[in-house]
Parts: sequence; structure tokens; C-alpha cells
Amino acid sequence: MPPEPIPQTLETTYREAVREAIRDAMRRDPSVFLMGEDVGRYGGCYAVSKGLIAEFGPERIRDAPLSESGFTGAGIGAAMAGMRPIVELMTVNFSLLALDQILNTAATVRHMSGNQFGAPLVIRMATGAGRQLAAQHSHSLEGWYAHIPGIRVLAPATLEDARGMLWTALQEPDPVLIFENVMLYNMAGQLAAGAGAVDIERAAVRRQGRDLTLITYGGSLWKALDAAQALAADGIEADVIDLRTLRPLDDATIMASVRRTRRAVIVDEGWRSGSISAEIGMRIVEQAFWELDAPVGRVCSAEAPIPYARHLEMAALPQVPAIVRAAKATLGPT
Amino acid sequence: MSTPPIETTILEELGNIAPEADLSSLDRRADLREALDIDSMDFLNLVAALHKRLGIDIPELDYPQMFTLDGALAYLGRRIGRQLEPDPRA
Amino acid sequence: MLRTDKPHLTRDHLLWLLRQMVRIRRFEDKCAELYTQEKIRGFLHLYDGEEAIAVGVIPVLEERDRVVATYREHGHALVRGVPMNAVMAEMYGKVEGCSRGRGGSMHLFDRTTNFYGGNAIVGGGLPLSVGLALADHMRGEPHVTACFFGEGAVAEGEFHESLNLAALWRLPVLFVCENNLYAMGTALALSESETDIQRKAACYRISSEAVDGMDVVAVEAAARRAVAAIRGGGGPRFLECRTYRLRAHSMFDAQLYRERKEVEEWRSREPIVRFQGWLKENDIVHEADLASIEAEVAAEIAEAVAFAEAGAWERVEELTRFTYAEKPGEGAAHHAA
Amino acid sequence: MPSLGADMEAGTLVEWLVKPGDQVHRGDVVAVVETQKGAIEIEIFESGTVEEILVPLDERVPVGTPLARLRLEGEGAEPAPRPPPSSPEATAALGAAPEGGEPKPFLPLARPGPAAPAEAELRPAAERILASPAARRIASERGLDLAALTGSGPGGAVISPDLDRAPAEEPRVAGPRARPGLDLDAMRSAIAGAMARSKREIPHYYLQHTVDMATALDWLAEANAGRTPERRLLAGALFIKAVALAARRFPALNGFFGTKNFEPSRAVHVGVAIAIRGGGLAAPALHDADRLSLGELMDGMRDLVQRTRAGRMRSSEIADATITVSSLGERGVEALYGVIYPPQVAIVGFGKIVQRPWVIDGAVGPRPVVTATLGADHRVSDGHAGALFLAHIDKLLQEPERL
Repeated sequence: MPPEPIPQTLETTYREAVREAIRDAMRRDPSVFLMGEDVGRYGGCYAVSKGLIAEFGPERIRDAPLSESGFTGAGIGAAMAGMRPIVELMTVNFSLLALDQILNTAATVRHMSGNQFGAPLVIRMATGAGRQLAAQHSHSLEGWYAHIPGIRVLAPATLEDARGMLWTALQEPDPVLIFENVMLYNMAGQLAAGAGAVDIERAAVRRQGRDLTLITYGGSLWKALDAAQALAADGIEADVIDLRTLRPLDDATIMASVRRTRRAVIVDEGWRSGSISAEIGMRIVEQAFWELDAPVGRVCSAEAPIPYARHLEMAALPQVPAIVRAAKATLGPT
Repeated sequence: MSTPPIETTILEELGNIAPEADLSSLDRRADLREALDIDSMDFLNLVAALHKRLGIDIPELDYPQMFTLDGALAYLGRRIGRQLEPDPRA
Repeated sequence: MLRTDKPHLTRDHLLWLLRQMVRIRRFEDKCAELYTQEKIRGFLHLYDGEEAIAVGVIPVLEERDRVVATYREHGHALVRGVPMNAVMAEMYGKVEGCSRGRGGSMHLFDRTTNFYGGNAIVGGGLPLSVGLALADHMRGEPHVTACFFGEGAVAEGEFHESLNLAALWRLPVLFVCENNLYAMGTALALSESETDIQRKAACYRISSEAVDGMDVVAVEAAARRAVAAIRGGGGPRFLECRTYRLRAHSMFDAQLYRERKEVEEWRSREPIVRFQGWLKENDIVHEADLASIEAEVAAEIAEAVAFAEAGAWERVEELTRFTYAEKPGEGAAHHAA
Repeated sequence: MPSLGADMEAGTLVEWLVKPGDQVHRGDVVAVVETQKGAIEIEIFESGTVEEILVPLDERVPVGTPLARLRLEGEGAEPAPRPPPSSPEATAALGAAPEGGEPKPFLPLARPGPAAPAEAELRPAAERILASPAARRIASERGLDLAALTGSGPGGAVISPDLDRAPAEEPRVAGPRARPGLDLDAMRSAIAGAMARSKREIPHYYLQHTVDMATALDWLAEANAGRTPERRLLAGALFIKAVALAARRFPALNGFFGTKNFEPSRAVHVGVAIAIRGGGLAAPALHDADRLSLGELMDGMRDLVQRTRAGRMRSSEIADATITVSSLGERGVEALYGVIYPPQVAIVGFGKIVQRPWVIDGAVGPRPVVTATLGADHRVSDGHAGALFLAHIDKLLQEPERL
């Protein structure tokens, strides 16, 4: 009998992939530590860090009191003093309590100090709706953060990125914010056994098509891919771009696709007004206006706080039929 | 039969050719072509118009005598004086 | 006033303390003058009357220790050893400034002296100091982080979060509250239910002490005790220095919120004159010493002004440089986002 | 409102030369429209009876707006222009067009375009052409008329794939592009644009040749001696005729360079560079200059100069020139090196006729000579062809009686 082949891929989930990324980073670099509310004994609000305290102890899997500004600032200070903290902010909604530290210190200190100090920390947080958590736990504010020069904003949508972005982010000399969509934590799939660090510079074309470009990121990637499949049934082939990094935006990948398809629809779980989708649309206008055959389309969340009731919540979010409609609207008179 | 003075005729035709020019300040001894920025086509049109109005055929050889306002007045005066009858074609 | 249990009260040290306070005072007098001449712009917050705090606390720290200050931090930077030339050039906005002209008066930074900046968000420096101390704590390094803030910061949530974290994790932070009685124009009694600031530390089980912030020797003595305790592994300490801001909050402040008489009263207790008088009384210094200090300081300031005047403006092409770190070999390339 | 240039978006109707009830014939001038080039006479490409004036005087309307309604001549009297075979919608629309004198709107066109009248029916009045940015860019590059295309994009907009189904047409933007409003500054900026484009895109080469004008001038003097002033000829007419005849013989110097390819022109329409007093320059076309007698050519030049200076070029004159002649006349300098008007490929310059020592039969004597220059597009022709071209002009000028 030949020996059992070593599995090339492992069945895993997004949550496990993030956990494995943290575990890997903690093992590789003693200056890495995880700090946040209930990351230790509780195991993480979304169970991402479950079990890690047993392996690394409470010093490095550090439960912080409910003082987002305090421990985020502490993470920034520790980073400035040479540590590599991973600060977990539970959800983007709570990150607003730490916005002063993220914006006024982390994002500014390198420039303001004339390049003498940097704040190389990673701040992770959950984002997005879909769990009926209503208006104070469901918003998608990553686009806001992408407004800020001095930080990098990542939105892993795949198992590979959930597993691979963290280590690369920890190598960055500047603050990196990682947004994990809550609807992805349970996503299961195959991940290469040797999966590791991935680049955080380029957007990825997740599906090739010739007729239009769907531009999205995070949790909306899977809706966009479903929409692309529905469009394919009608003979419409969409390029689907997973931005992966919201700041800095990979203009080159976006424009290369739009120049080819001449049509773009942006799918963003953030609100439409003043959003990252607005930024992308404007860049397309700036850089590829003369290549367009249709107005740039957008599918965003309804301009209302995310409601509790399931049907209302679903109606507030970008969904596949709306993406299909927006895509078709760019294609012709029908 | 009363005819307008030659000078009036010349100035009117110059005005037709270069409507934007201020003829009141025209130097009478300046080269019209320079002063009014008129080219050979304009000049030919002036000659043709004067021929039509005054009945005087101005041969090409005489063009240089017409290059200033004073020169043109003198030249045309001489030609009219000599020409006793109106040109039948006028 | 003179505490016999303090080992550093040699004549040289006392003269050094005096010279540092005079340096700060004269430097800032010059800054105010330059401000009116529009050489220095932005906000300019002067430390007049509060010099004894920075001069009393910072020399107690070691080279490897860390300092976090506020937007009223010229004195802290100078005492910490940031060259006056670099500070003045920064005030001018010149590229030779300690923050390459990007920070200005409120954002003096210096890596070589572990000076983590003037922070212009009231209370914003406290979490930062907790993090600096956390790093040292986790690595088992015996450094101390001194964090200066005004009594106005005490009303901020970040103050309470930071004291709690530092105490909870027994971090080596020296919290120094420079209580000058006014948060801009709001008197302490109008912003705090408990005006005895040092008592707040007790809520977090942090040992605290209040001292006369206009007595440089008293400040130094208290700081020495606190730092020794911190180095002993006892976690954070809290030092309230009671002082008074003799000048306006910033250059553009009509001081409608306090009486001239009150300012004059405090002026009589100001730290430099008082310290000089005490030194002369005790025959430690003489007029000649004072004159030579003044002369030295005047020369240093003149040189700093000349240095700043001669400095260059950062090229506008460099505007976005250092928004992100440069990758190796990137040089002056720009980051587009 | 006809489009007279790619950048023209609107025009102001300043004069109606017809009124309801008037009979008009193809080629008649029916209206005058003000643009930066001055007031341009609008030709009509249909024959019939004016039914209704739709745009009143002094009204500024966007390109594409019907200006008047025309009752066509009876069936068969004037063959209806055929839409391009690749445009089934247009065919259908034309087939459905009312017959037998039912009024229909017409669009006077800057140039005859077979599909345009049908397009005019398809499109509601006063509506901007719906076309995507990509379609606009590609149409401009290929010289395609968006108005002639049927859109398949959102809202019926013309989109880039629609252009691949359209017949190619050479861009007819000669010299300054038309924009509304008479304004020397605007003309200057248009000249700047055209000349900058020329120098940017066209690899010019220059040749120079001195022509003995003694024979031609003797002949001219003799010819003019027997002519009344209004029938006299100018040396400039000889130049234009000589260039026109030479251009017919050297097609690589006569035509248009489109997006990628040069297309020689069978017809020779000589653009005559005319300076505008106060600054400004236009080079309207003298149509079929190679087939005009010198007298007709003189009449044509005279008419062109007068109308151009009065700001009244005809729309077709703006775009049609296939080669340009710039002649400085008697007040110029000895030689000029022209800048080609895109998309043309050659410009011929004539300096002032001057007396110069000249060797005739081994002896030096004074002769009137003129310096002829050629600026030509090296993408299309080479110096050898250019030299033969200039030499041929010389030869023609030595036999003025045959011009």
C-alpha cells in the first residue's frame, strides 16, 4: 500500500485562518502581542482568539478593560517603543472611541515628527452587518478610515487573505487597520496547507470577464461573485475585482480592468454618500473617463442606520439582485 | 453733373477694404499698404473699385503712383483731367 | 526648603537647575518676540512660571527613559537635551527643526533623547505613555516613562483609562500633572468636582504626591522619590505640581477669565526669582554667577535664532514625504494613496 | 445646427437667407451662423420648400438642433440620400419617412453625410447626442460623426462598439476648430491648438526652391494689360494654380492623414491662407482649384478673401482643403516655412517676389525670383517626392500660358 498522501489543502474557516495568522505571528516574533477586550479568557468576541491564551499566556494575549482609546493608544505607544502589537477593537463601531488615537497619533506621528517615530501596529476589527445586531454593531466604516493618510486599510475577503495579510501587515512600519467582515468568520473552505503571508499592495481579479467590472471588497465580494454568475447566465461576463486594500487603492488594477470593459459598478457595504465607492468612482472618472461606455454604477447600503428586523436589514444591504440590475444598467437600453 | 471729390471716393473705397481702419488719422504720405495692412488682393480690389466709380483704368505699371493717398490723389487728378469723357463702361 | 536627604544639592547642580530655568524663560521670551515679528506662527504656548516642573523632573530621568509632553513643551524639550538650535528652527518651520518643520511649537519630537513629542490633543499623550511603558514592561526593561499633562486633561476619559491601565498592569509611568489652575480659560473649580487632583490617583490605587510646582528643589525631590519607586517595580506614580501660568494660554488670549491682581500675586512666587533669591541668601551664587548664566543663555539663544534664520524651507515636493515610511531605496519618493 | 468642428457644441443663428415658402436647392446658402471663425454660411443638402423656420434670429442652439422644417420636392425629384447599409435602424426609419410632401425636419449639414438626414429623424429636436466618453474619444480619433450612428448603450447612447460598425470617415478638422462666438482670442487659441497638434503629431520636412519668375511676370503683365482691373490676375493666382496642378500629379501631398492612414484625395481643394487684419488666420478651401481657369480662380480668391475677412466662410470651405498655399505677397519676406494644417499633409509657401542676380545663359543679370517652400508630412511622403513636386511647380510657372 502506498502511504497516505500528505493533504495539500486543509478544510478551515475564515475565523480559524485569522487565528492561525495570529498564532503564527506570535510564534515567529516575540514582540508581537494581542491586546483587546475579551481576547484572552473569553476567547474573543467572535472567538477568533479562542485558545490562544493557553498557548501564549495573559501577557501576550492581553485582556484590556473597556477603554478603547486607552488601550489603542497603549498599542500605539508600545509600537513606537519597538513592540508589534495587534490591537483588537471588537467592532468598527467601538473603534470610534479610539478614533482620536488612531487619527491624531498613529496616522500623524511619523509625518509630524519628521520621520523620527512610527507606529507599526495592526488594529483588527470586525465590520459589517447581517447578524441582526442593529445600528450600533453593524456599520461598515472602513471607508472612513481609508480617508486618512498615514494608515493602511485592509479588507481580507478570502481564506488566503485572512490567513496571509496579518503577517505582511505586521512587517509594515506604519499602522495597518484590518477589517474582518462579520459574515465571513464562519465561511469554510480549502486553504493550502502551506498558506502564509500575502502581499497587501495589489487588488485581485477574482473573476475574469469582458463586459463590465464589478469592484468590491470584504463581505461584498461573495455577493459580487454570485451576481457575476447570475449575469453569466445572461451571457454577460463580469470582471470581479477584490480591492483587498482600501488604502492605498490599487488604481492600476482597477483602471486596467475598466479600460478593457468600459463599464464599472462598485459594490460597497458602506453608505453611498462620501464613501470609498465615491472615491473609486471619482478615480475612474479622473483616470479612465475617456474609456467609459456607461456611467459608473454603485450598489451601497441604504442611507439609514442598519435596522434590527431581518427583512429591513437585508433590504438595507447590497444584495445580488441589485448588483445584477446595476450591472445590466451599464450595458444597454434594455 | 456733380461728382464727389476724388478724395472722398478714395477714402470710401479704402473704408470698404479696411473697415476697421481709422482713416481720419491716415498719414497722407504713408504707404497705404503698410498703413492699412492691405495686400495685393486688397489693392487690386481698390483699383477695380476706383475704375468702376471713376471710370479710370489704372494700368499695373501705374500702381506705384497710387501707393500713398497724396500720390493717388495727384495721379487720379491728372488722369481725370486728361480724360474728357466719362468711361462708357462706368 | 532645602532637604538634606537629597544627595544632588551640590553647587554645580543647583547652578545647573537655575541655568535650565533661565534658558527656558529667556528662550520663550525670545519666541514671544519672534512671534510678534511673525517669525514664529501657529499657536505659541509659553511655560512662563512653570519652568520648575520640567527642570525638576526631567533631570531625574535617565537617558533611556522616555518623555511624553504636551503642546506647552518647549521647556521639556530643552531640559531633556533637544538642542536649542533644532527647537528654534522647528519654531521657524525650517527643515533643520527637530521635526523637519512639520510639527512646529506644539510638536517637538526627538528620537535621540526619547522625546515622544508635544501632543496637542489634551489627554492624548497619556495612553501613549502607557503603551511606551507597556513595551518596557513586557520586555523587562527598567525604563520609566514620564508623562506630562495639565490639569485640564484630568477631565478627559483618556486620563482615567490610562491611569487605570497603568495601575492595572503595574506599568512604569510617572504621571506628572502640571496643575496651573486654568484649562485655557476655565478655572479648575469650574471643571472638576474634585479639585484636589492628586486624590484622583487614589481611585486607581496609584500613590500620589502634590508639591509646590514653583519650587524646583521640591519638585526634583518628589520626582526622585517617585522615579525610585517606579524603578523598584511598584507600578505608576502620580505627581501633582501646583503651579501657575503667568502668561496667557497662547499668544492670542485676552485673559478675560482671571484678574490681573491674581497674576501679579503669583508672579511674586515665580520659580526663577525665588530660586535665585534663595541661592543668594545661602551664599551659593553671586551676582557674577547670575550674570554669567544670563550671558551664556543669551549667547545660546542668539545662536539658535541665527541658526533658525539661516535654515532652509523643506521643499514643497517633500510635502507628502513621511506620511508613510519609506521603503529601502525609496529616498524622497512620494507615497500616493 | 450643423457641427462645423469636433469642438463645436452650439452656434448662434444670425441671419436667415430664406423664409417660409422659399424654394431651396441643394447647395444653397440658407442661413448664417456665428462661430469663432466668424459668421459661417450654412448650405443645405436637400431641395424643397421651406415650411417653417424653427430657430429665430440671435438664438444660440446646440449642435443637432433642427433649424427649419423643409417640404421635400416631389417623389423622385431628388433622390433621397441612402443610409449606410450597416445601419438597419436608419434604413427602417427612412423607409417609414413620410412621403409626398409631408413636412420633415432637416438639419443643414456642414458636409454631406449620407446617414445624417435619417439620423435627424431619429433624434428628437434640440437634444445633445448621447454618446459615452469612450465613443466620443474614438469617434474623434477616427473622424466619425456620432450623429450618424445608432447607439446601443444605456439610454440609447452611442458606445464604443457602435463605432466599429460605422464606416470610417476622414476627420475634417482643418486648422482652427469651430466654436461659437466671433472672437480673435478664440481664433488665436484655435490656431494654437491646430498648430500645436500639427507640430506634435506631424513629422514635418521642409524643402526650398527658388523659381525664376521673369517669364511668368512678363506673361502676367501682358495678360493684365488687356484686362480691366476687375479682370486682372495676381501672381498669387498663378501660384495656387501651379500648386493645384502639381498636387494632382503628386497625390502623396494632397489628402488627409486620418487616425492611422493617409488617404489621398482625388479632388484638389487648395486652402488659401488668409490673414485677418487685427490678427488671426484662416485657410478656407478653394474647391477644385486644379480645374478652374485663372480667371475663375481669381474670382474665387477674391470672393474667399472678402468673405473670410467679413467672417463669412461657408461651412464646406472650413473643412475641405486638401493642401494649403500660403503666399506672403509683395510685402512679405523671401521665404516662409509653413506649419501643416492637420489632417492635411502639405503646405506650400511662397515668399515675396524679389529681384536677384541670376545666371542666364552664362551671364549674370537681374531676375525676379520667388522662393517656394514645401512643408510636408514625412509619414506620407519623402524628400524625393517633395523635391519633384516643387520642381514641377517651377516647370508649370515657366509656362504660365498653360496654367
